[in-house]
Amino acid sequence: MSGSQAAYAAVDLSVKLGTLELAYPTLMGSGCYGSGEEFAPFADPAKIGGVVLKSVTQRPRLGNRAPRLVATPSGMLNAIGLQNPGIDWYLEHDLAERVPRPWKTIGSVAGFSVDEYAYVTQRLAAQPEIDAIELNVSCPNVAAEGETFACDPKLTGRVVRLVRDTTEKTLIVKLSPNVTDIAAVAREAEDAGADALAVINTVRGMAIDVDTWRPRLGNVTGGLSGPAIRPIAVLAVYEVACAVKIPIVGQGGIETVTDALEFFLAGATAVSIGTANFIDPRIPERIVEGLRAYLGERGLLSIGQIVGQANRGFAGAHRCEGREG
Amino acid sequence: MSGSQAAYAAVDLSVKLGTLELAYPTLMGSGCYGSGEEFAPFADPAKIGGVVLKSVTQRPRLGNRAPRLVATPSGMLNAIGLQNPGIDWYLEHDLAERVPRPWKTIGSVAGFSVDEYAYVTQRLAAQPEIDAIELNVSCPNVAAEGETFACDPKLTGRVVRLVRDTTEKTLIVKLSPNVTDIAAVAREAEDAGADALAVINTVRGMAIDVDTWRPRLGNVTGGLSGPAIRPIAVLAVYEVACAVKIPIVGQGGIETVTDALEFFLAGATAVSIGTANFIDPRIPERIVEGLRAYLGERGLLSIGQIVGQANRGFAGAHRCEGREG
Amino acid sequence: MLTNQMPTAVHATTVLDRTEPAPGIVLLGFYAPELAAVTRPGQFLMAIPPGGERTATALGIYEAQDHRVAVLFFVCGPRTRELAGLRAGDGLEVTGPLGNGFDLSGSPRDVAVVAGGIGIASLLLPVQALIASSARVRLYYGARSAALLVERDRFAAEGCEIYCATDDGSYGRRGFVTGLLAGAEPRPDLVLACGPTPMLRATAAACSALGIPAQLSLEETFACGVGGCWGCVVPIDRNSAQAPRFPGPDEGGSDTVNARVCKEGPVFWAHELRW
Amino acid sequence: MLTNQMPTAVHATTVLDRTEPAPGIVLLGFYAPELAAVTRPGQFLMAIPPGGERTATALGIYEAQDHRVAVLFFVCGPRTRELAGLRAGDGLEVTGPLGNGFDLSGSPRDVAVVAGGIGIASLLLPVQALIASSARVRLYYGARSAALLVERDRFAAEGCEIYCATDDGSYGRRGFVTGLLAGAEPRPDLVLACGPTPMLRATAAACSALGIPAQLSLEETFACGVGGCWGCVVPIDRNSAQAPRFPGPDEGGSDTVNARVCKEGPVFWAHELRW
Ligand SMILES: Cc1cc2nc3c(=O)[nH]c(=O)nc-3n(C[C@H](O)[C@H](O)[C@H](O)COP(=O)(O)OP(=O)(O)OC[C@H]3O[C@@H](n4cnc5c(N)ncnc54)[C@H](O)[C@@H]3O)c2cc1C
Ligand SMILES: Cc1cc2nc3c(=O)[nH]c(=O)nc-3n(C[C@H](O)[C@H](O)[C@H](O)COP(=O)(O)OP(=O)(O)OC[C@H]3O[C@@H](n4cnc5c(N)ncnc54)[C@H](O)[C@@H]3O)c2cc1C
Ligand SMILES: Cc1cc2nc3c(=O)[nH]c(=O)nc-3n(C[C@H](O)[C@H](O)[C@H](O)COP(=O)(O)O)c2cc1C
Ligand SMILES: Cc1cc2nc3c(=O)[nH]c(=O)nc-3n(C[C@H](O)[C@H](O)[C@H](O)COP(=O)(O)O)c2cc1C
Ligand code: FES
Ligand code: FES
Repeated sequence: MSGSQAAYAAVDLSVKLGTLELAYPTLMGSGCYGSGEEFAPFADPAKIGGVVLKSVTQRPRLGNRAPRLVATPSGMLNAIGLQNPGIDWYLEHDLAERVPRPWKTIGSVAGFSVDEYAYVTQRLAAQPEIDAIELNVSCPNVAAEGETFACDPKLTGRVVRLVRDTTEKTLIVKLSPNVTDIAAVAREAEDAGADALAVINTVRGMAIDVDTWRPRLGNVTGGLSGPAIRPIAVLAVYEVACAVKIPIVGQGGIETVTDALEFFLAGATAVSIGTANFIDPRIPERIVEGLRAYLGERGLLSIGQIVGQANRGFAGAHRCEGREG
Repeated sequence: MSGSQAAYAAVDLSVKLGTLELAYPTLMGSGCYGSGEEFAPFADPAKIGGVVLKSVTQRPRLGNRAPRLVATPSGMLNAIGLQNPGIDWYLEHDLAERVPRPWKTIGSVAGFSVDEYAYVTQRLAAQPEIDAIELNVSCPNVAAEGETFACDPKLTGRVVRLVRDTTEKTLIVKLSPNVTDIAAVAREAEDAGADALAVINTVRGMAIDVDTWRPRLGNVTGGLSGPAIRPIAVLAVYEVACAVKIPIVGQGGIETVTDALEFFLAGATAVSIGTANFIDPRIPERIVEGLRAYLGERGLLSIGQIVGQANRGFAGAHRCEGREG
Repeated sequence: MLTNQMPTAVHATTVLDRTEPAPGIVLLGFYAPELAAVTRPGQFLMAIPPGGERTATALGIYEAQDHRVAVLFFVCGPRTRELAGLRAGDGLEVTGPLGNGFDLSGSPRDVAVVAGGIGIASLLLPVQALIASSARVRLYYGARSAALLVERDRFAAEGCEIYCATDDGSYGRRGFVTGLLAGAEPRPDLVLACGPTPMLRATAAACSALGIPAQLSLEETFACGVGGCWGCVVPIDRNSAQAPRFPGPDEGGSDTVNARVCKEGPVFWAHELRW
Repeated sequence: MLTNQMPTAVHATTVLDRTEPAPGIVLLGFYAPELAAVTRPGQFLMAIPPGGERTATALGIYEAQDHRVAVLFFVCGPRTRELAGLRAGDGLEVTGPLGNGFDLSGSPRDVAVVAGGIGIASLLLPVQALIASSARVRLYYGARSAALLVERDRFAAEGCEIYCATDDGSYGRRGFVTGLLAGAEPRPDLVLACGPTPMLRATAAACSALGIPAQLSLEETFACGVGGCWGCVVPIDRNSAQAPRFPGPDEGGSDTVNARVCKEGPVFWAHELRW
């Protein structure tokens, strides 16, 4: 017992995304972990790889009207609408007043124009407490352009190229599943200089109140998250892993270590936990312990050894993209 | 009580799709109700609007290797791969040997080329026992072209135009959710002569066995159905309803009358029940009774009165497509 | 309004007792001395039943004394059904106390407490606190029908006057509870209310007309319950002490900001709401 | 192999009894006289527990006598957990009987019945039928450990000889049950088997080597359970009597077709499988 526990402790869970080094391959999804502080009383901050902060824009945003949340089968719809105080206030207060934590801090940038993305990234990435930047080009809950970026490979390439010039820090580009061909968008982002890809943001959806005949979200449509979308997300990671060489942060419906393992096997180097934090903020540390045990039991030394294993050995009967020949 | 029951009985649940008249606005989804006979012992055939038969192709197809099914949170993945005996055998046996039933029978046509769709449609639509045709241009479980049709507005237009010339019967075109802009595909199908649109087919997904490190489906990827995809399907119907004038058959995760009502309010003229039949084939008749009660309680006379109600009244704050302006 | 001070924590508790004061309403007591010690009137908790598909449900803290905390809830969906299935001895995790709670700091002498349906669940603790500070407390209590007017004896035993209304007239006055409030003589100097949103709106309107300050405990759909997702907002006056420390949007100089019901609330001053 | 004749139907039944022969294994009896009357050995049913999110689970029919039908199952996931929560008096809907069942028509005289784990659940009815027709029946029964070798007394009471194997050696021979079968003297003239797929494959290989015909009851993930979705297939010889009445694919003249485990099966002749 203690022998195997010692073996487990030796398992290497650290991963690298560009130059960003994470002690654990687990990020907390943007918008699902606040600034980290909200959840700190309920979780062990030392067991968290990194926190992706709530997306920030150039100007303050009131966000969408209520209701912003609807429960759906094995998931939820949200339409927060990027409520945030704008980059000025954000740097002065939210960021400056943070309690230092052992996790890595990834700033998330949203915007409505290529220039806004570049401006906010530059300001945010200049802060020493920001270890990396995630570009949220895939928020389904804001007007036109927000999501349009990630829905158009060319536009994605354009914004990534411009933003790339503003910082040396690791740049993670977050992709939308609401496209015909996510691999094409992934390739453009890679070509434009992304260091890693976050796959996937929420899936667009809607719910209607059959008593009032009105959409249940103030914003009419929203983004679906949680276990319901996991099969969609696993496939997206699998397809993107076949298309690019840069690392992937897999996400969408991860609640248990088994869920997380599906993403690693599909080709993710790290995973991100979003909606599950709302159920119980100790889920991320349970996943870390579960990964350690899974690898330890199999005599594996590092998480990297399982990344992308489900893609291997299909050269014959199946092409990597998983359609029958 | 008996007074209100009489009122309920007077509620008109009949709908029309092109020239196809349905006594109830409920179809049984293709591939989820066999030839109808498998479920006949467990359901009241007189309470079913119509049955969409399993998709048929020109030649026999062995289908995908097992396993073909995986349970997922509030849903399932399938990768049947259009196993079917081919149109010759199908007409001679499956269709010829059917027990006559009160429901309307809709043939479903799949194919790998524009010509195959036209050929199979022509043969199938010529049968007197076939009341309408559904074009499955959106099966995610077969090689390349099957789904590519519904993923490309132009290709969809081309196949619908050619097929349209082969029959006068109602032509329903079944759309895929695996696209950036489903409304664009819907418009092409309408322009090309479709009488109605089925929205949506399954969402592409994947699951991985963390013990064997292999995809859980023999075909690697599959189609996600069931309640998990309902929010995605409701939004697709809502967006398509804003884009076209022809009627929509809404589907994706309908299990209860409340679920069905979401689709009518989003703009569907009829609904289709798929995966729910696997739980209990009496669900469709319960939905019909539920619709009758819902309309009766509100003093409504016909199902048509609620179709698309969630789209109304948003001219101000929201555009029909549901994004904030 | 008060703001929540720690120590909020996840508590692993054990169910002590479970009763059904009315069909479909469950009163669940559990062993949680640390939670009981720090709970203030009007705060809530998130309850996570053991095993299965895990979900967290927001519930007002009904009772909190010595080693025992209790919740009172209406069984209306999958999560409350799972909680309703618990029995004495079962495990139950709760995160709390959460939210701000009622502001009883102004030493109110004559308080009207307005409960709509299961909203009663958040009102026992403030009633106890008020009576302990020798205030007069009148409870105006409305529900769909007599059977759903649960725990009246309990409130009476605390020493408050009770006036009831039912939608169907099966007990007390027929109609809405706000009708009773409007006729309250003498006028209370503070109103506390919890219940369905339409009732709270009517309470706010009545209090505004009568010129009585009112604190409303709001309900919204929650995801995190701890202020991390910004999903549970209500628009309030940006000058409110409860307004999140955010600049407003610079477009159009709106005087409104979105506050989180779970973090800045669930209790708000009626006159500061912009809903 | 037999094909299922009606009357298959949905039966609204009531739970009569519930026991746990081993931790995590449940034996559930319910009142279903019409189902009991038409069930043949090797058939299964789909069980739909009341309320909640409804799901159907395939279970072998363990017992079927007079007014009572029983299932024996392993609690391994959400659906079996829900079924395990039922108590005497609860409602339970079952659709059945489904599938073909074992072919006992050749009047076999000496039959080896091979059970792997919970596969035992489909084997009591054929054992009873065989013993009623005066055949000699030897049961080869394997499980992970002794505690999981449930219902041995029951089978012994029916009059069959029992030989056990456990993975951990805690009872009977250590190792796989197919090891016992290979040494069976005299050789049986028929083998019936039900259990996990690797065990069935090993059984098929052993029987093929020994030249004994074998019928295997397969397990696949089901959706409909009634032949409507083509989700549960296994490749078999296209000349099998169980091959669906489909032409094979015309590409390459394959001798294989996909048969539905729920409709053409779950029982197949080992030598006709092309898995
Ligand atoms: C701060 C706060 C405190 C709360 N305190 C309590 C409390 O003390 N006691 C309590 O019972 N509830 C309380 N609630 C409400 C409770 O959290 C929800 O009712 C619960 O989450 C429902 O979960 P569910 O999964 O069982 O039902 P859901 O699946 O969420 O809802 C099922 C159905 O019931 C309807 N519904 C929801 N709530 C009600 C209701 N109260 N009455 C009638 N229909 C309803 C929904 O619209 C839906 O159609 C509180 C909520 C908040 C935000
Ligand atoms: C024709 C047929 C007859 C069957 N008869 C019986 C029967 O009589 N008794 C019975 O117990 N089961 C029987 N099964 C299997 C039973 O249908 C499944 O085990 C059941 O559907 C599991 O449902 P679940 O939701 O509880 O678990 P799931 O969520 O489907 O599975 C939970 C986990 O347990 C694993 N698992 C599944 N089955 C087993 C198992 N047997 N042992 C260990 N791990 C497992 C799965 O891989 C998964 O990881 C039969 C299946 C078929 C097709
Ligand atoms: C309430 C909520 C708010 C979110 N806000 C953001 C956001 O501001 N920026 C972003 O990039 N993603 C946002 N997301 C998406 C998540 O980070 C995550 O990518 C997605 O929810 C899928 O993962 P999950 O199923 O684990 O939640 C949000 C998700 C939720 C549920
Ligand atoms: C097992 C299975 C097989 C299916 N086969 C077909 C098919 O052959 N042709 C087709 O057009 N759709 C097919 N579908 C899609 C359904 O008809 C339906 O559009 C989809 O499942 C969404 O609805 P649901 O969630 O109610 O099942 C299949 C779905 C399932 C689950
Ligand atoms: S529920 Fe997350 S901020 Fe209130
Ligand atoms: S489970 Fe549907 S055909 Fe067997």
